[in-house]
Amino acid sequence: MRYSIFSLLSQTLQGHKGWTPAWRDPAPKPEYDVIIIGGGGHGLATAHYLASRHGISNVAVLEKGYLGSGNVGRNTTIIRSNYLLPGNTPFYELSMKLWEGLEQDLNYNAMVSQRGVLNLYHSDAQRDAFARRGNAMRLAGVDAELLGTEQVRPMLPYLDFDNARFPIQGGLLQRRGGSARHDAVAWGFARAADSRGVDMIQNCEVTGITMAGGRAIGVETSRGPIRAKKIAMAVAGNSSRVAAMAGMRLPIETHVLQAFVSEGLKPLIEGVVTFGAGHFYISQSDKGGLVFGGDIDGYNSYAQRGNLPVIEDVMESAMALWPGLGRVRMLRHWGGVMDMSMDGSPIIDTTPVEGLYLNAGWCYGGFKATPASGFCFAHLIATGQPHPVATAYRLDRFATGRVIDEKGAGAQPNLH
Amino acid sequence: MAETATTSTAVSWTQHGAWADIAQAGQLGAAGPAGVTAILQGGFGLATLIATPGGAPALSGLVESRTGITLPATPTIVSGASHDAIWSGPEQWLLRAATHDGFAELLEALSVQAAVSEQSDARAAVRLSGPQIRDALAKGVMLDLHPAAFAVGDTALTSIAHIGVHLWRLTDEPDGSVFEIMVARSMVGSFWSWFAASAAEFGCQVSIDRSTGRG
Amino acid sequence: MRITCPHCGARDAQEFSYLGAADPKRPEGMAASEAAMATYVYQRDNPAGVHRELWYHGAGCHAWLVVSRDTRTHAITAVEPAKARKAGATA
Amino acid sequence: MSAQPFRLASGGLIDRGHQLDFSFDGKSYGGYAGDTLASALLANGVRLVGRSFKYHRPRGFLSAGPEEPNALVELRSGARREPNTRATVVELFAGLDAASQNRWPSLAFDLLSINRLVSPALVAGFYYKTFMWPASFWEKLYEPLIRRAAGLGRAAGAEDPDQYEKAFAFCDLLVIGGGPAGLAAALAAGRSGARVILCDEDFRLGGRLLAEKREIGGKPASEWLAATLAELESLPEVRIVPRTTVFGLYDHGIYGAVERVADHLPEPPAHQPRQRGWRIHAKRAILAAGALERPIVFAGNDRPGVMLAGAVRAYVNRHGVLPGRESVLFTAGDDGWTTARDIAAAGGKIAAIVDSRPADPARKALADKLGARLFAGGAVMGARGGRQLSGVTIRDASGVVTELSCDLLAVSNGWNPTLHLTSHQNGKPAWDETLQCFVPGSLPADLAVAGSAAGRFTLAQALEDGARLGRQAATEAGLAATASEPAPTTDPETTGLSPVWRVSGGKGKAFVDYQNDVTDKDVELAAREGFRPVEHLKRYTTLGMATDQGKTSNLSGLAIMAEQTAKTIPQTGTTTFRPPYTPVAIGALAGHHRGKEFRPVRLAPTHDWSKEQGAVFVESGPWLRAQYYPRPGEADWLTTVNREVKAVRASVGICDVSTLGKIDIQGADAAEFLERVYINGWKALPVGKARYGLMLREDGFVMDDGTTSRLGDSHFLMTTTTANAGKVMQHLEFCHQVLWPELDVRMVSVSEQWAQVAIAGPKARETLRGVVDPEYVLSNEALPYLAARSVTVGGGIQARLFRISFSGELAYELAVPADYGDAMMRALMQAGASFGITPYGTEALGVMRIEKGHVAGNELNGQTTARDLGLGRMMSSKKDFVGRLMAGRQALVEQERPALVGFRPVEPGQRLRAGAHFIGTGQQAVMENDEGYMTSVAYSPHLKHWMGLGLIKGGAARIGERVRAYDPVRNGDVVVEICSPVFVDPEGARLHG
Repeated sequence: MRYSIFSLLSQTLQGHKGWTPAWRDPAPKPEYDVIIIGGGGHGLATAHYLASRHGISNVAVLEKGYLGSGNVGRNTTIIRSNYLLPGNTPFYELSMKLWEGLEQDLNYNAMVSQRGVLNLYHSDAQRDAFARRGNAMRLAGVDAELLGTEQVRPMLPYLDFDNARFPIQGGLLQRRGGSARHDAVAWGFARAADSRGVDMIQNCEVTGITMAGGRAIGVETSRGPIRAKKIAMAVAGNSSRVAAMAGMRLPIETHVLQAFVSEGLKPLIEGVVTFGAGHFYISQSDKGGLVFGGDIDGYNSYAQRGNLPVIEDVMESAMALWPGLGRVRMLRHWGGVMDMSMDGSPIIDTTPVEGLYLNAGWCYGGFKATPASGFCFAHLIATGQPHPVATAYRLDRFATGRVIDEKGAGAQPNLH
Repeated sequence: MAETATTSTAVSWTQHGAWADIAQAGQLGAAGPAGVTAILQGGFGLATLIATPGGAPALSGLVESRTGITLPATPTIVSGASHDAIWSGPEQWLLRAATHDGFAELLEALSVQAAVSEQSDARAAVRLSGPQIRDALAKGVMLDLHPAAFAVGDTALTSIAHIGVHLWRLTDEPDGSVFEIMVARSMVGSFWSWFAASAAEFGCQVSIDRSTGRG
Repeated sequence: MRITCPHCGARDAQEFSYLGAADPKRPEGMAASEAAMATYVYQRDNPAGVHRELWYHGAGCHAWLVVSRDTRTHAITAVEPAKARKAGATA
Repeated sequence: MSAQPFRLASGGLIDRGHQLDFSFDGKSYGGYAGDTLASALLANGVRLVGRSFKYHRPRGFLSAGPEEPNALVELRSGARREPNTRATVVELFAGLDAASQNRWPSLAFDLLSINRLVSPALVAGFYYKTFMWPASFWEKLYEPLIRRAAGLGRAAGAEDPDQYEKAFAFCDLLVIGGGPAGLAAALAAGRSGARVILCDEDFRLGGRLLAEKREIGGKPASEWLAATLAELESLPEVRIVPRTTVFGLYDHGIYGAVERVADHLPEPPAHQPRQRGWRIHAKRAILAAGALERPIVFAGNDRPGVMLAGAVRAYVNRHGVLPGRESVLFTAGDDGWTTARDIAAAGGKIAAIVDSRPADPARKALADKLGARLFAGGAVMGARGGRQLSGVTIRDASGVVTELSCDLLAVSNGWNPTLHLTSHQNGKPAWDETLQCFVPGSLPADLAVAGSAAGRFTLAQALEDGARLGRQAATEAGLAATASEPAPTTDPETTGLSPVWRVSGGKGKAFVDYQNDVTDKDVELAAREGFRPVEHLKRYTTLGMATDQGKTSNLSGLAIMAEQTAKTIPQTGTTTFRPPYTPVAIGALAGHHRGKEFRPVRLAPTHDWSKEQGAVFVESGPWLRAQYYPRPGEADWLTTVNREVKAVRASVGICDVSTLGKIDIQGADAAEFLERVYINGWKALPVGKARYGLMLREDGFVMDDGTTSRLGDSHFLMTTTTANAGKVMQHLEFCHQVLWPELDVRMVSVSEQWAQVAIAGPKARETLRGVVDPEYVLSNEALPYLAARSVTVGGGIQARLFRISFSGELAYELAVPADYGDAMMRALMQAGASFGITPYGTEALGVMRIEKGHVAGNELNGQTTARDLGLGRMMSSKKDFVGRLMAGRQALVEQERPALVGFRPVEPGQRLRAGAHFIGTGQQAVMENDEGYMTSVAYSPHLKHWMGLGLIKGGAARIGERVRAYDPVRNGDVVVEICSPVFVDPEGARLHG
């Protein structure tokens, strides 16, 4: 059923008895045109765009848990396209444009909110590096403004401008950046894909990839074997495990990233702010919780939980940036497993195994990429060609040297 | 201008020790009987010794013949009348002399058996004691300093408040345990800021060891 | 986490920095191929299970260690100095 | 001061001789030492303390502990304001000042309570279904309204005036919870000599014993408690820490805890923190955190005056407060009856007891004795009242409905073990069908659970578990166990229970999650729409996401979902918990590290001297370095820097370079080692000479550069950039220990040992002559460019002298032991006084290195290759080195890669800026035409115009061409000419002078 203020009011009069399930709960069919492994944000978005843009709806999304149970439901909800390198910027800008029209496209309010993303800088060298990035964004048609302290101070009067170890000198602002309600993104894509006939199959874990003549022809699952013409992996932190089922090793390590939310507070901060002298970023959700995070814990982990050193590091950065947070209480923290690629940028590509497609390496930036990732992955699956904004996301770029290393950190995932 | 126009004797080459302008003698924090005592150290000679591959026993023998102390194979400190050998990594030690007298010659002699790198000015050292010293240290030391877990002579390389430190436990004094901490010279200001904040609630008596005429 | 440094004893993981998988071997010498080196530099097993990995005791004794750790539970089953391992392997 | 009308005449663990005055919403009240804010307000008859999140319904106190979902207040004021503070755990102090929150203009008349009128539409997830049209209205109109309405309390925002600190603790046994189980455990382990830490979140030890009238060993439990505490006090290795919440369990037996050192005081005393964040390393731990009582879902169950039965007992027995005049008990088990008994014992009136279980003669007799009407097999269908409870609607076993007046409804539905910490290591709680609650599932090997936290709810079980597990922990810690004593006897108790998850049929909203205003209807809607997995339920309805983390709501929500989907509770899902157990102040986990103490600062040995010279300092990684030395009358920094540069080029200047990394490298294979880590050759470097070296990462990009000197056959001194000193040391250790342990190479950082200064300019040699002892000849022949020597200064002080230059001038670097750094600067100033010697800082250093085309941090950004920087020819083809193969990859050797050149403005007056991108003349400013970017710029007082270094496609082949330096983020668009990166003295005449 279509969602609108009218349907809401009409249901209100009926005591909300007439709402129907947001998606069906089908049993897997024996065969599909496309199987998408992973019912997270990227997998669901891929399904939606396959069905809505390419007319391919004989598709199953296989999810080992519940829909949206991966990183799409455990991130800090930031959306932005403030990238430096030409391999990245147009892709993330496509994503931003898709965010901007998402609610109408999906008939679902994912609460996309463009309240701005401000990256603070604390030295002349950092200012120049941010200017380089801001200028690259402008060249790619993305909005970017370089602010000085005199502009940042009135926006964020509570920050430590006067007694900081690393004084704030200004910031790079993308006004179109912001946040979205993460679960709603997954649910919106799932509902839209379902409405076009895509089967969303929960509690269905892929345990093997069936090969014939060097080609992937199906999957073994906890709910039985399923055949498919094309098999697409969108399993984030589990990419290496699934790829191993087809005999592949990937340029990926799986790491844990923690995130934090405070108790609900009346509005304190409008957009997203990142601290440039440590690992810290913060925003405030529509419900009032401050949502914040920092660096990855820094070691391979599939455990979905982190440890105190990074928690304390995040809190130290919080206090260094904003000493008024001392009495604000952290309500909850959790960890997600990140598919950290060796250059910090993603992979959307075919693989050496025919019929098998890979979408991985999102590091801790996967949420903002969700729409474009699905859009470009669907394009690749449907046409066999990379989408023009995703041509740099090749799997062979590590061998050729065409790495996309935004930070210049080298082949060490925990430094990206 | 002639090379001899100015001579270095025109300026007195006064030493400016690691603790200069960082900490002063006196009581900090709470008034009353001090729970913590800090004595700022200076004037010692210090060098890193790294044995040649397989050469640790020979080096230890050489050190012993010159100073009377052997080099510890585990994270401990071996103290003699005028020298300490402080474990600082596998086959690596800090050799400390109470004074600079003869230290350069000693290092020269040891360099046949070891890579020797002088570090006399690279570290600030402070000797800590008092009934509440463990409570104060617990605010930054990520190690178990309980008497049973960290015995007299034990040493550790670790960090406090994001600052690398080298610490060890000396022989007990009548009023309790004694620790010594060495910290990189450039970070002694931040170290002291942490220490002063951590010891303040107990009251801390600070003095400067001028026995060697430096500090 | 706590890592028991074979030299220093049990320490908070905060004292160490992490590099990654310990098992890939650097292709040495002028005869090594670019492809082999690219595999060494970039490709990872990334197992969900026991992982042999390199940690550096930077705040301690400066030893590089090979730690066997389960990436699902973080349980550590072995820690050995990287130097000894290599010496053992070539002996 | 008003009387305390609900305070009992006697009893309770309060000090009636110690009255504490406090205020709530501006009105003054009195309480006693030993009160919580909640008990003191209840004593004063204050029951309305807050408004709910969505519907702004009046709310009071549900509980007496950390699970409180309703009674959240803003505590203190000004910069110390603490929003969302649970009044049930705030220890009363004199002058306490609290205010209600989420209401306007006042608590009693809250305008947003009109939300109630539209509340039928505000069901779970309503916002996902609407606010989509028109598209722009979401951010402009709807979202701002939602944001303003959302949130509960107001944070202060302003800087927190209090201090925090961290601490680390180690023990054989950590006991979490100071109730009977925890105390018994601590005692049993402590008697064996084990090192025990016992943390309790309360300010008074005893746990549930404080709230109950119980007997241990035939005597009042308070006597056992006093004796136990006294014995624990006497054990030197046992440490009791009250007001301390263990909030999280992390890997390898590490627990996070927060000690509220001064929250019970108006302000922290001098030298004391407000809170202390503990990292506790425990060999073993016993979780003895007790249990949390469960409410029942029925219409109006949120009215102020509806309370958990166990909380009522706590107020009566611990605080001497009977929070109602006329009580009704609604219970699903035996435990609730204790409340009726205690109310009656305190002189309170029990109007009715509603027991959901079938009639039972013993219960009937007890109800008669208490003077209460009994509704066996009945249920409370609804609670009435506005700002406070005025009555209840009861349905008896036969369906007959009775209306009763009352102002207190005590609800008892059994208890949930406080097993939160057992979930923190991904452990899943297990459903116990007999107990009808989740109990701890798989546990970490070093964690045990005792008493109610394990679902062993009786006092006897708590004492028995504690003693047994405490002894066991001591044994496992390697201590000789003490003789096992029988656990003390207790008075009898029964735990019969038949839980009621919800009562249907009442009028009005029935709340599952009080704080987030989630009702039973919301859960039903989630089921209808397919949000059935427990995580979907939580996320769709926000059940359990409020500040209480679902302590009182998760199980009810699961139960209703189970009922809707015809499944059992365990089939529906489990309740798992993430840290922290209760919310933790951010300050407590940051400790000392804020403001200037966020990270340590490193100061050069010449710092005090620079300060004396009036230097302005700049953060350079961890260092503070002298940036420039302004003189009176200089208009701006550029004037100063120009003066400094000119002074160096004209005469002589000095600049501290102590911050560069210095690594002593020794050993028979030291030269071989350098061959492998640097791209260029080292074996042929003579002793006494220095050489510029460049090292790559294994992926072929540049890692760092610096000058390395050969001090002896097998002795080198490497310098690194300031920024990369630590990284390079780690890399070298990696290369040695992991890649090539067979090499005899030994290295150690000596960065801290040496104070090093650059002496640059035509008068550098003459200046140096005044400092270096006369026996050392400094002539160009004796000490040519790139010489590296040991010398003495000041009459015998060991020093090292290097003839190296970053400025392109005749220049030296002189290093002395750090203690002499200060004296070295003074001696140089005196020696150069007649030349007008000028101290210069990092800015002037930067200008001169750009004038010479030397690369620095802006160019060594991890994205550049040696070729990009014009240093490709340094790469040896005769040896293997780190990064060699990867540097040869196709994309790293392409001609079109941007390469380093110089830039100057075509209009000499125009300013250049680093970060500008290059666009070909006449080309559109779009990404496809991006040719590179400016890495570094400076104003050259020598050339009298701005100059820049940058990377541009085609590099040196394009010298003479004009391009745009496009800088829209700073409104800059300057036409520049590509030129050689060496702006000054390209022949190097000055260098060799």
